[in-house]
Parts: sequence; structure tokens; C-alpha cells
Amino acid sequence: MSSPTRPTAETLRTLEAHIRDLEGTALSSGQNLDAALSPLREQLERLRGQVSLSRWERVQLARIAGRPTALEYVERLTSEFVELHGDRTFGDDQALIGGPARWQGRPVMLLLQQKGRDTKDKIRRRFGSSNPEGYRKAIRLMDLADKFRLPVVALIDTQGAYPGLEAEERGQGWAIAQSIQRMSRLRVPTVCAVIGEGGSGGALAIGIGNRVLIMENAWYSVISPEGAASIIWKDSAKAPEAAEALKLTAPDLLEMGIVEEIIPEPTGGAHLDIDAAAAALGEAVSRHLDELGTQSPDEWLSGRAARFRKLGAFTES
Amino acid sequence: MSSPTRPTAETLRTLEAHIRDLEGTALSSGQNLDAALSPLREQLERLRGQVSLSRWERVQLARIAGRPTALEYVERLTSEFVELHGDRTFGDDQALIGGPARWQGRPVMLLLQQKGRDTKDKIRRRFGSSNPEGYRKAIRLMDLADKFRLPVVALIDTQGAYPGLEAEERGQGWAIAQSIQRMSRLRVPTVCAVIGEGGSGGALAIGIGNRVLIMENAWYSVISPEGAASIIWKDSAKAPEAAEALKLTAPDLLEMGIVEEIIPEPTGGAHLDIDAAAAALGEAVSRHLDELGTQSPDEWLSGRAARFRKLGAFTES
Amino acid sequence: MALDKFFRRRRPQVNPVAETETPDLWGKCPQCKENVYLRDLAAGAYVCPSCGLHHRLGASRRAEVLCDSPLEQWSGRVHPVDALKFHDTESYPERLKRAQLKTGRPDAILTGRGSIEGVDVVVAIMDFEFSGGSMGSVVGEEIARAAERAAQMGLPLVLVAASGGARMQESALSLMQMAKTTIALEALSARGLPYISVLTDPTTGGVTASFATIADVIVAEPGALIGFAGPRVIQQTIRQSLPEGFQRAEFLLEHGMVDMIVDRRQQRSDLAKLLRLLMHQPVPVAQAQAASSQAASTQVAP
Amino acid sequence: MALDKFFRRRRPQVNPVAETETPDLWGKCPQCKENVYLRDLAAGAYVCPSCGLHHRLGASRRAEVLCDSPLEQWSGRVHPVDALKFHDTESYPERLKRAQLKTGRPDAILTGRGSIEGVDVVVAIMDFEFSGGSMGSVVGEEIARAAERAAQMGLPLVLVAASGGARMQESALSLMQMAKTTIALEALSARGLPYISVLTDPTTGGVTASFATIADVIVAEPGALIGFAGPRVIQQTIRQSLPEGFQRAEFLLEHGMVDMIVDRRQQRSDLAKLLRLLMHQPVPVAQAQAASSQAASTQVAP
Ligand SMILES: [Zn+2]
Ligand SMILES: [Zn+2]
Repeated sequence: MSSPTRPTAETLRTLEAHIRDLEGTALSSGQNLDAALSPLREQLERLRGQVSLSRWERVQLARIAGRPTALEYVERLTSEFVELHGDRTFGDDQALIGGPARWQGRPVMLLLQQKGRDTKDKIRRRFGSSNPEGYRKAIRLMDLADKFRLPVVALIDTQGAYPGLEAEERGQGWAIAQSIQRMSRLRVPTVCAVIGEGGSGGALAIGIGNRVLIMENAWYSVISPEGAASIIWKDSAKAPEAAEALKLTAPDLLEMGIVEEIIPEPTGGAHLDIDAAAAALGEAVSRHLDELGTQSPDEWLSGRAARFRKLGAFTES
Repeated sequence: MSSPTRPTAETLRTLEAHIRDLEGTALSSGQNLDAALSPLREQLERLRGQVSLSRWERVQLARIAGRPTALEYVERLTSEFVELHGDRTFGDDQALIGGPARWQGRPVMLLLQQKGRDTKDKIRRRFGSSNPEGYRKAIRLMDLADKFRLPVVALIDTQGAYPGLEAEERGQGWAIAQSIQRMSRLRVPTVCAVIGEGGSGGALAIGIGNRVLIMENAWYSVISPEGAASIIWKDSAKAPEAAEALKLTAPDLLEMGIVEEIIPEPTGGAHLDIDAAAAALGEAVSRHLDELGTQSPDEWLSGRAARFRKLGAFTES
Repeated sequence: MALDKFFRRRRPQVNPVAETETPDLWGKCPQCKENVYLRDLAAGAYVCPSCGLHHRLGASRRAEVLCDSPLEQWSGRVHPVDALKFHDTESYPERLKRAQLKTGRPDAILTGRGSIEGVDVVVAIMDFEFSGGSMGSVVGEEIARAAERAAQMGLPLVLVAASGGARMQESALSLMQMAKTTIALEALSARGLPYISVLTDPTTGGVTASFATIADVIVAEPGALIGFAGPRVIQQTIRQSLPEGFQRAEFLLEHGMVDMIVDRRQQRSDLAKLLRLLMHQPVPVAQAQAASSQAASTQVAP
Repeated sequence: MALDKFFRRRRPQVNPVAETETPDLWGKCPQCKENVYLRDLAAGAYVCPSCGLHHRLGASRRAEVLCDSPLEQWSGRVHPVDALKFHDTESYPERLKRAQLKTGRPDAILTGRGSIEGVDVVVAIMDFEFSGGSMGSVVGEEIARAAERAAQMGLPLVLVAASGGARMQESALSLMQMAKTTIALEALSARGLPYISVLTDPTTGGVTASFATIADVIVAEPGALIGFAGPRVIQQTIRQSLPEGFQRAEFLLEHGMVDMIVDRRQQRSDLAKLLRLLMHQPVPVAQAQAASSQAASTQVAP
């Protein structure tokens, strides 16, 4: 501990484990161990402030067990959420859900990528990877948002669209493209937030925001680190190296102009204080909704188009 | 033959068979039988003019082997038909097909209910009964018609939407309703013609015309005669009685105000002279297209709405 | 005996004149066989308190269950006619007369203005008691008028479907009501007003293939049979037995065709919540206070 | 040896400088093993005259096969940059340089103005020879510009897709090209101008999930592999082998995803016919005469 090197996320996790063990002992034995616990807790807090997370460590935080899912934010930030189901064509996808709700009081249309909370729920929701039905439901909800002038709030959290045989049969690529197109045509404001993982086209399908925000420990990329590692080194275990190359963290994306704002997470990650994480997300989304609220439908449409039109890096001779 | 009763369709068919037999004999034997054939042919023609078809006989004519299908008319009346496939969601229905074409020179979007011509083709096309994919393809083609300002020409010929388990799973009722809605929203003129059978919602799905025409021996009803007979008498063999009760023939529909015009068929039915039947259909559709051509998109939309809004029979106290 | 019949038919069958009076009696639920006190059944929106069976409702009872107070009734002045001189085992006018006597209304539809938990609405309720809720010219006309009037008044439309489909006795005229109603609903779309349909047991045929399924939001009652083709026709087509639960509300939810299945006892609050959201109306004061205190407790600073 | 390589790769691989020259030689078709005279292959749009195999084409050859005469080329001035300092087994600039040398163009796209059987069009052709036709910022920008310029000029857009998907080396910037291209195509929609995409072997990933599949009409080449997820990834997901013909053009037609499969030798005439119809252009004089004489023969009076 006397080493001058910056602490790693691993160090923090070891310290957290010590504290939990001591707290457990204190509780079960009835002994007051505050004399030991207090300095440990202080040191942990201090180290958290110093910690410099690698890109791969952030990817791991974005996936950590207990990280809040979309519905955990929705429960804290909205009232009167009415989940609407089905694509009116084939099925009801559980990985991409939504419906109208009041976001800190404002009527909005929610589009949520939902990973699932327990094992059964996760399987049912394919760990947040949609079939085409999910995107087609999103399109239907966007139709309603337009009709009833409801701003769209999209919470993005997926490793990507589901790569299944039936998904291909039913036009996974087509559904994503149509969702991008539909969202770009909305005559209401759209605010998107990457709250965990932003994997490829499956994430972008509901990511056509007038504003795109990202949580501090979320990632957003054209391919997952594992996918990139498989392609480059034929070895998905090289995902940490791929994560570095892909520059997929929130600060990277802010620098590229792909997101407007990084939403700070509680020290150590959103899972350590979900209420606080939700408060930060709620405030940021509400603030952007309020700012956009002064514009007209034409401005929402053209502003969104202009925002995406200028993304990209090239030179011209 | 000296009986003063009006000839039935059955009498005509018997006479036709005699003539065919004699012609065959003349051909195979090399004997000239014109002395017998001429008066027979003349009598047949005379009787055809007198014949009074019952409603059930017309239903049978609408189903007779060799009656021209939609594609037989399209081959004769259009050039440059480009069949477009698929609903972009699940499949490509073969019972409801379509695409852009030139209708006697005019660019239009065709929607065709196609029954099939040989056994294999009929099975592939489910004898003209669509699955939901057919109606969803029609909706997509109507989107294109609107975008490219192509008048829609719909040829209706179905006993009804396909009553299958999978059709229900994929929302047969929903697809028909959406097709009716989409067609009512078109900002281009629509001319529909019932060319054979017009069975229930499956026919109406592409029947929202600014003008609705019907061929002389076609029928259009809320239910097939067999279906009605099954409900009323628990006996589909009573279809002839049901046909009478349903008042489903072209003159009935003209009287009810459900169609604008009856397209005359060659004496004895369209199958006896397909070229002539096609010429009459082509002329009528083209004439209505030309008449509608002078109106504006708002007039096509509101005219169509007004046309259907006033259909129905009731009294008011 | 009246009660036996009540339960055998799985819907309340009462004298239309006294439809709102509930006899002080017990009955046996046809699904769970439990004895149910009829006044409890009525108080619980005619849902069996033991097994949750949603009994079929006539239009008047449905209106009571759905709305805050009696409707300002609009329907009743449009009457059916026998335009086709339709005669099968009896004449169409005879059939109509029987249904009119049974239900006390001219045709299978009740429309009017009312409110649901304080939200002003136009309602259109199909009456399955009247000739199986079949849709002829009158049903089409009343639904079209309700939609157009709702649009004029700036009110949303809530429609309760219960129908075997289009009415055979009006042949192609019935068929045209599918187009007429669909087109009349455009008036609501044009003004951005919500249209919610509630599909109840049974909703089939031309009603499923027109106005009932183009709603902005489709609600279904638990266990309701909903489909286009009837189960018997499909069985004849596929020549094998249909799977358990086929064409039931739960099956349709799974296949993406309905937005939600809502217990009848929960419908008023869910519909009101949804309508308020879609119409940008505020949360009622009592609920807003509860919500804000909850929100406050979760909005801890990071 | 160059020819062996040509056929092993199933696409013409030639010196880009001399791309339009065809060597006076024979080769063996990799599918039917027949010997083909290369000049015949070139004359037949690079479709094997024996088995119909559609050989992959670089962008220049594709333009020759598709258009009446050489394009007025628009692309070529926008060049890729290494914004992310991406380095895997080699650096991104090294990769780019190799691809640029091989193809003679700055990135995987060729755009310009031309005509197809006399119909004026803007074309955008992806070059699979350049880094597997991957879409980075330059591909996105050139497609966006082509669409916008077509809209300004009142011309339709014909796009030929051939791509493994978005370009990894530009990470999220590549991903954003999916949005950028989709949005730029709105300019054509707004003016009611046709946009036709031609999906060739292979078209996968982010290209399938954006501009390539929102075309008004989607044409596919026979046998082309078209999909979102790659076959290997899907196989890992489902842990069983994929069915014969999976993700091929014929499979997609059956599943309702493409409008038509058109043999490359027929594409010019089919595309021209379709474009003329959608743009209300008359039939060319020669064809009109043939058609009217045919129509006259069938328009017998009843
Ligand atoms: Zn019960
Ligand atoms: Zn070959």
C-alpha cells in the first residue's frame, strides 16, 4: 500500500472485499470493529478518487454484476410507465421494450434495451440482444411518439443485435436500418443515453438522438472488444488490447464528437450507488429535454440530421 | 329445344359440348360438317343472348376453369410490368403480387390477387388466398405508389384471406386492417376491379378504390355462398340458395352503390374470349384513370373517403 | 334457473329493462365451479373472484364497469333496415326485432360521451348480446359518427370490441363498414387524438380485420378469443387440432398483436393513465403527491 | 499464375492501372470447372457462360458493366485519416496504403454520374477489393454526397453494395456512417427520386443494417451472400450447422427481404425499365413501337 503506483480497479475490489469481510465479522460477532473499518473505508474512498481505469476495466465495469439495467433507472426516474408490447407482425421482443411514461414528470416515449436482472430474466431477454421484432416494436413506438408529440428517451445497453438464424431469416439488418431511418424522421426531440454497453448497429438502431449521452463507465463501439480481438488476433482473450485500440470509452467518444456529454457515475461505478447514478442520469436527460423543448419540430428534425451528417474523419484534396 | 322456357347456363354448356364434339369429328375424319355446325353455332349464340343466369350460375362462371386470372389481363394490358417481391419482414406471398407497370401506356402500381394457372401454380398461390405477408407487401407497394405518384390499379380475385394457423399467428386480421387503412390514405388515384371472386375482408383489403368496378360475372360479398350456407343451414351444399340471399352479383352491387360500373364480358363468360374481356377491362380502367387524372391529391384522398363514408343502409329516427 | 342459464352462457343474461339491477342470489362459476354471490360479482366488474374468469358483458354493464358515471348516450337513433330482403331460416327483420327486444337497443352498438377516472372520453361499445355483436350498417355508422364527433370535440375514443364479425344479412353492405369505420378513424389521427381499443371475448372476423386492430393502443381482456378466421374454419383448413390457447389474448400478446392484457378490474386506472400520458394531461393531484414523495426519496445527490 | 489467383479468389484480380484490359487467355471456372475464354467472360458481364457464377467485380469493372459509358467520376478527392491511431497487427495507415495501391482509389467507394440504357443516374459503387469494401468515414461521406447531389440534380441513385460491414479501424466513427448515410438518403425521398440498391456478393454487417436495405427497390445478384451477422458468428450462437443456401440471395427473396434477383447480364435493362417507370419517363422509341404493335394485336373489340 505504500507503493507510489496508481491503484488499479483490482486493488479497489480487493479492498472492498476486506471491508465486507470485516463488516460481516462485526455483525456476526457483535464486536465493534470501527477502529479498523473507518481508516480502511477512508483509504478506499481516497484510492477511488485516484484510480485510473484502463479501457478494458471500464468495459468490465459496464458489464459488472449488479450494474443497473434500464428498468432500474426507469423505476427511479419515471412514473406511470405503461409498457406497450409487440411489433404487430410477429412477436414481442423482451430485449427492447418501451412505452409512454413521465420522466421526472415530463411525458415521454421510452425505448429501453433491457438485459435482465436474474438468470431467468436474462435468458428471456437474450441478455439484451434484440431480434428484429424488437426494432420493429421500437419503430411502432416511434410512430406513436410522433403522433402524440412525445419526446423519445432511449436507454442503450446491448452487446449487439442477436446473431441468430431466425433473426437473419426475419431481416435483422433490415429492421435495424428501418429503425435508424424512422428515428431520424421523428418530429419530436430525441435524447439517447448509453448506460452500459453500446454494441454496434444493434445499439445505434435506437441511438439517433438530438443529444447522445454516455455514462462514465459505459462503452460504445462498432464492434465488441472480443469481436475485434477474434478478427485481429483470432483470439477473443485479447479483448483488453482490442478495447484499447477501439477507443470505446466515454472520454474517447466525447473527444470524437460522438456524444455530447458524459454522465458521471458514483465513485467505483453505478452499481455501488444506483440511486445516485439514476439521479445523475435523470438530471442530464431532463436538462437536455428542457433545452430541446424550446425548439420546433423542423429544428428537431434538421438538428438531428445535421448532428449525424458531420460525423466522420477524413481529409479532402 | 322448342320449349318456351329461358335457357339455363347448363343448356348452353351442353350445346357447347356438342359443337366441340362435332368439330373434333370434322377435324379427325376430314368430313365437312358445317351444314350441321353452322345452325348449332347460331342457335348457341342466340340462346346466349337470352340466357338469364342465376346468381349461383354467375358464381360458377367466376370460378370456371380457364377463367382469366389477373396475370392474363396484365399480360394483355400492360407493358414493362416489374414484379416486386416481399414484405421486408417475413416472406413473399404468391397470392398477392404487384409492382409498377404501364397500363395501356400509363405508369401505374399494380396490386394483383393471383390464383394460379396450373395445379402447381395454384397450390403455390394458395388458390389466391393470401397470408398476412401478401397484405404487408401490398402496403409496401402502396408506399412506393405514393412516393412515386403512381396511380394504383388493383385486380381483386380471391375467395378470401387464407384461414390458416400460421396466418392467424402472424396477424391476418391486423394485416388486412392495415392494408385498408394504408389504401385509404393514398394520395394517388385508385381504381379497383373485381375480376372474379371478391371474398370478404381478404378482397376489401385492396378494394379501397376511388372507383370500384366489377366484371359482369364476378361476385363480391361479405362471405362466400358456401360459408353462408354452412352457417345458415349447416350445409355448404345449399350454396346456391345462399348466393341468392347474399345478392352478390355485379347488378346487385351496382344497385347497392358498392361499385361504379359493370364491365361487360364476352357472351358466355370471360374465358370464352380472354382478349375481348381484357379489352373491356383495359378500356374501363383506363377511362376511370383518365377521369381521375384531372383531380388533385387532396381530391383523391377526400373523394375516396367520401365514397366509402356514405355506404350502408339505415334509417334515422 | 335464470342463474343456471346465466352461467351456462358465460355472460350475464338479464332482462334489459332491469339490466343494472343485480339479483340477490348465489351462482356457480362455470370455470372454477365456486359459488359466487352475484352482488360480489357485479362489484368486481363481473370477474370471478376465485378464478378470474372474465364474464361476457352486455353493452350497458360494460359502460358501467368502464366509466365513472352514466354515459351521455349518442347511439339509439340510427336503426337497421332490410335493404337486401334477406331471408334464411327467418327473415332479417324478425331477427332484428328479437335482438332489439332482448337488448333494448336498435343495434349491436352503444356510443356516447363519458369519463374514465376523470378523463373525458368518447366510448363505443359493441353489444355481443345483439346478434353476436355482428357489424352491419348501423354499427358501422355509429362507430364512424363516434370517431368523427370525438375528433370534433377533441376527445379520445375508447372502443370495446365484442363481435363475431360482419353481419351476413347485409352482405356487401356489411363488408363496406370495415372500410367506412377505418376511414372515419382518420379524423382522430388527423387531430392527434388517441384511439384505444379493448378486445373482449370474442372479437373475430371483419371487426378484427378493420377498426379494432388499427388502434394506437390495443388492450385485450384475459382469456379473450381474438382472431380473423374462426377456429372451426382453420381446423378444416389445416386438418389437425389447434394448439392449446390458440387465438386467446395471451397467445396474441406473445405474437406481438396486442399491447397489453389488462384485468377488467384494472382497466379504468390503466386506460386513464395511458390517456393522460398520450394527451399530455397532468397526473391527478392525489397521485402526483404520492409520486413526488417517492421521487424525492430516490433523488439522492451522488 | 495470375489467372489461377484470379479464379481462386472468385473475382477478377488485375493490375488496377490496366483494369479495363482483359488478357487474351483461358481460365477455369471455380464452380463448374469449365474452361472460359477471359474475353468472353468480360463480354458477358463476368458471369460464367457455363454455370452462371457471378464473379466478384472491382468498382471500375462494375461501373463498366452497369453504365452506358465511362462515369463522370465524383469520388477520389476525399481521403481517409487515422483519427484513432489504430494499430493491430499493422497500423491503419499501412493498411490503407496497401489497399490504395491495389485499387488505385483512396477508399472503398466509387461515385459519379452516368447513364443506364439512356436513363441519367448517379451511381455509388462499393469496392470489395479495397479492404473488403469496409465502410469508414470516407465511404460514408461519399455515399452521403452522392445522395445529396443526386437530389439536387433531380437524378435517381443506383448503389451497388459489396462490403464486409463497417470498418473496425475507425470504431465508433465507422458506426456513425450508418446513421449519416441513412439520413443523407432522406434528400432523395424528400424529392420523390428513386433509390435502388444492388446487393452483390458479399453484403454484410453495418452496410446491410443501414443504407443498403432502405432502398425503394432492392435488387440482389444470384447467389450473393447477404446478411447482418456473419455465418461464423451465427454458428457459434446456435451451435449447429447452417442450412444449405442460408443468407444467399435466393433465401432472402423467399423471406421477403429483396425485391428481385437479377442476373447481371439483365441488370442494365431491368434497372432502366424500373427507373423509367418510377420517374414517369416514356418508353424509348424502339421499344414503344414493338410494344404498341403487340398491344394492338391483343386489343380486339369484344
Ligand atoms: Zn371462477
Ligand atoms: Zn462456371
